[in-house]
Amino acid sequence: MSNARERLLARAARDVQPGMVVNLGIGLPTKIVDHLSEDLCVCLHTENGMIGIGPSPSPEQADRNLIDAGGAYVSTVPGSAFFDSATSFAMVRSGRLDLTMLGAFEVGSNGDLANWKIPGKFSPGVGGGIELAQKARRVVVLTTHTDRAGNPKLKTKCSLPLTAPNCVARIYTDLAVVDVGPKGFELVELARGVTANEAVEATGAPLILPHGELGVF
Amino acid sequence: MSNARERLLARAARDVQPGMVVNLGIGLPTKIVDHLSEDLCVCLHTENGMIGIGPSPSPEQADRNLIDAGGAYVSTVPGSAFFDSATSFAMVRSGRLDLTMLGAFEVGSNGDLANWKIPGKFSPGVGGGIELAQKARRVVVLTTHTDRAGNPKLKTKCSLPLTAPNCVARIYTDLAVVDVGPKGFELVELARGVTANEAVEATGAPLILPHGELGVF
Amino acid sequence: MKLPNKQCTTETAIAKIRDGDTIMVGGFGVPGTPMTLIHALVAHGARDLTLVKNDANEPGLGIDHLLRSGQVRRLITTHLGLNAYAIELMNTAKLEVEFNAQGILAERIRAGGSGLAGILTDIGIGTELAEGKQEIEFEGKRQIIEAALRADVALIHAERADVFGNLEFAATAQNFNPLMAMAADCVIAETVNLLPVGGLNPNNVQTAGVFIDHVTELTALTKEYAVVKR
Amino acid sequence: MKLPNKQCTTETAIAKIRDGDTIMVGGFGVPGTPMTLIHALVAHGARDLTLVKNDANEPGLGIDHLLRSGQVRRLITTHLGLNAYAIELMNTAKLEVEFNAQGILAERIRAGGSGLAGILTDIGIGTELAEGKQEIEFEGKRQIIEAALRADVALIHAERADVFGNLEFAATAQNFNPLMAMAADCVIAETVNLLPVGGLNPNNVQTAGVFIDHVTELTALTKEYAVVKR
Repeated sequence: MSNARERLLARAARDVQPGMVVNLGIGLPTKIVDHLSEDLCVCLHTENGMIGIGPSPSPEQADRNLIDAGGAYVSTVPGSAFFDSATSFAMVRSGRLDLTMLGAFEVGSNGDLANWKIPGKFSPGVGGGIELAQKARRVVVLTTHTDRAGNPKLKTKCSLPLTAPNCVARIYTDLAVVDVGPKGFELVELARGVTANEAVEATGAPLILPHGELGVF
Repeated sequence: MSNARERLLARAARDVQPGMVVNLGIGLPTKIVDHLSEDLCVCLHTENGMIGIGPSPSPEQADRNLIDAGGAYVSTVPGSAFFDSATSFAMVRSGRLDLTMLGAFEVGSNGDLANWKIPGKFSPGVGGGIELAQKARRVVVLTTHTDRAGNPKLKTKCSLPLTAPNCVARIYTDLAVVDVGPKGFELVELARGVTANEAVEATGAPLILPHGELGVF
Repeated sequence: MKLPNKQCTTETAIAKIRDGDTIMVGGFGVPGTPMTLIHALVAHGARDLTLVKNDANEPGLGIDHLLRSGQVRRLITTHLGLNAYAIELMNTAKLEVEFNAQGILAERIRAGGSGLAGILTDIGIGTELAEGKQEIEFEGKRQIIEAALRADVALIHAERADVFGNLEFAATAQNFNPLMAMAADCVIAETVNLLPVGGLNPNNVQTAGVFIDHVTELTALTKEYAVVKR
Repeated sequence: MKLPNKQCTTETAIAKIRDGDTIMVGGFGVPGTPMTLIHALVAHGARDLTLVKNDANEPGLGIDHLLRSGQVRRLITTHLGLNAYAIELMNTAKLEVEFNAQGILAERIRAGGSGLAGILTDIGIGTELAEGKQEIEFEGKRQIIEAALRADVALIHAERADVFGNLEFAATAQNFNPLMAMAADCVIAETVNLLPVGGLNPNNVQTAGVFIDHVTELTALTKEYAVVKR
């Protein structure tokens, strides 16, 4: 997975366009920061109160007061600014985020997202997830295609409590890039060495294949 | 009136107690600042975004960015801080003001205050008056006892649109200090040279006289 | 990663304004009023505007120019006491005026900039400012619902800025500026001192550049910015 | 006019806390968490507390000490992901937990500190976080009413302060601190650097001293404030 994970991250990072304001959710998405070019003109937002995240610092360079929402130490770039938690989510709810990248337990083929609670098993709280999922202009998910037991995370309908309905536009996994289209999941690209059939079998809902040739990442 | 006005201001200033957070309304009340001792430990608030007003500057010392809510240039003291209009009224509405001193067109004997509108004649807007009158812990009024035509401003019931109901605790005028008690207006002190009878006649509602001797200011 | 440069000319920025737009204008009296952006809006000529501003400045200053040029149909404000001309326009029905309690106007703008639909407050209950507003019972008390307020464009005055749009304000020139800078689809800031990106201490930034669309540097402080002699 | 001096010892300030109080605690992870005030609250021993804090810190840090000492009955929070002990207490019904969306918790606290009764938002509609909350139709859309939140005491961590209580925060240690500093009847701030009154630039003050009741200077930054090695 480590190699597949790096390729997933690199592929997702390619969709971060110049000029965007982008929030990276805790977990896998925060790793995107080290896959972005230092020359890219992009405003990275972290919900704990900062715009302008720079490359990850070495442990020696870490500033005790400077973390991202996942608790990882981060750096600034010229023009970074800090603000309180109310202002941070004012940006989120008022539509200033062009893109947010989130983790997921399940994604429904209608774009529903479940990423905060597994009743009876895992319930650490929703954090900023609801507001990010509900209000970012574009919501994408970075996740493994299946859970540790091999069960699909992309499903016809989510069975877990929702973070937000109808919000996910695209999913990047270790197997494929999948869009949520008007008729459900659409296969966009395959990871190197993965067949379309493998992607279809790992998906818990119909996966629409494109007419042309599939890209590979 | 000029002399009477100065004595009114000096008398009202005597009721500003150490440790208080005080807002001075536009008009007569803002003049209080120059009647307070420089040694007095008091936090003066101005609704346009400042705590810690100092003595009035000379015209040469005026800073173009530093005014009070009435547009007069003000100075800072050590520890002054600036903030936006939302934070300024957050202080007001959450009860951080111990005292506000306001002007008035009319005060009702039940403590009603009318100070923002004379229908058909004068309607410049309410500014911060409603929030100050409704939320300061103690609301007092500085005003002439009668209007220019000689009509009483202290009345059984206000005839003008209210700023806030049941809010005024004390009134300082050119003739007297009057409290709003459970049974209506109570004469507390007289201005030098004014008789109790003159104060009664200038008041448009019953004025309860104290049993003992009246103080003079 | 780099942050984008949003510097442009006043005219380019103001050209985005359309007839019928709602425009928020910072300032309380002279401090914080974007005098130069206002003059550019007069020159631009957009009409039928709704302005949101704490006050109407004084005759010959600030938004008084827009009132005199006949560009303003409606004014959402708190107090016009220092502008008799604005009051005359209102009294002769040449200008629609909506008065708000000052802190409530601030909160309505902040709510608009914060993606909230509105706030619940007891301010104004029992006064004519509560008339026509939706009231509800919440946790045993009567509350007024005050609607969030947003604008098409906000005109902001800052003391210092970097080209990304991070802003700092001076003294009581802060007032409505940081709130309005959150609450419009297009936010234009004029600044006395424009610095390269990163020219401000990240801890002292009062409005983060992510809220700002255009920033323009003042070439001179005209006499409208000066201390008013009365 | 002079501004009052609010410097006192940590113990004197914390002594005001009573059994059953609601306590807001600043911080998001380690940054901004008032570690020293929390230790003083453990030593003080007040019980049956309701805490309001973004997260439960990590085992051995911050409010984890208050959870382990059994002083906390209820926790209003957004995310416990880094503290398995807190989750275990919740799952075994030894700790009541109320989860809020993070920005909504921030706004509820800000509303409490701003004298508002609540806010209207569509955040959480269609999720279980909306359950049990009053909904209304406003301007044609469904909205949830989120109630303002206040506390008896707030515990704040600031980078710099003057003795009047004006505060400045460092980097992402700001988070909930300026909001909670507005929203409690008694606000206690610990600071790394305590300066004489007027020691801060009035334009850079992030929390005005009028909100603060007591300010205490840290004699040392204990290892809980340090960079966490994982």
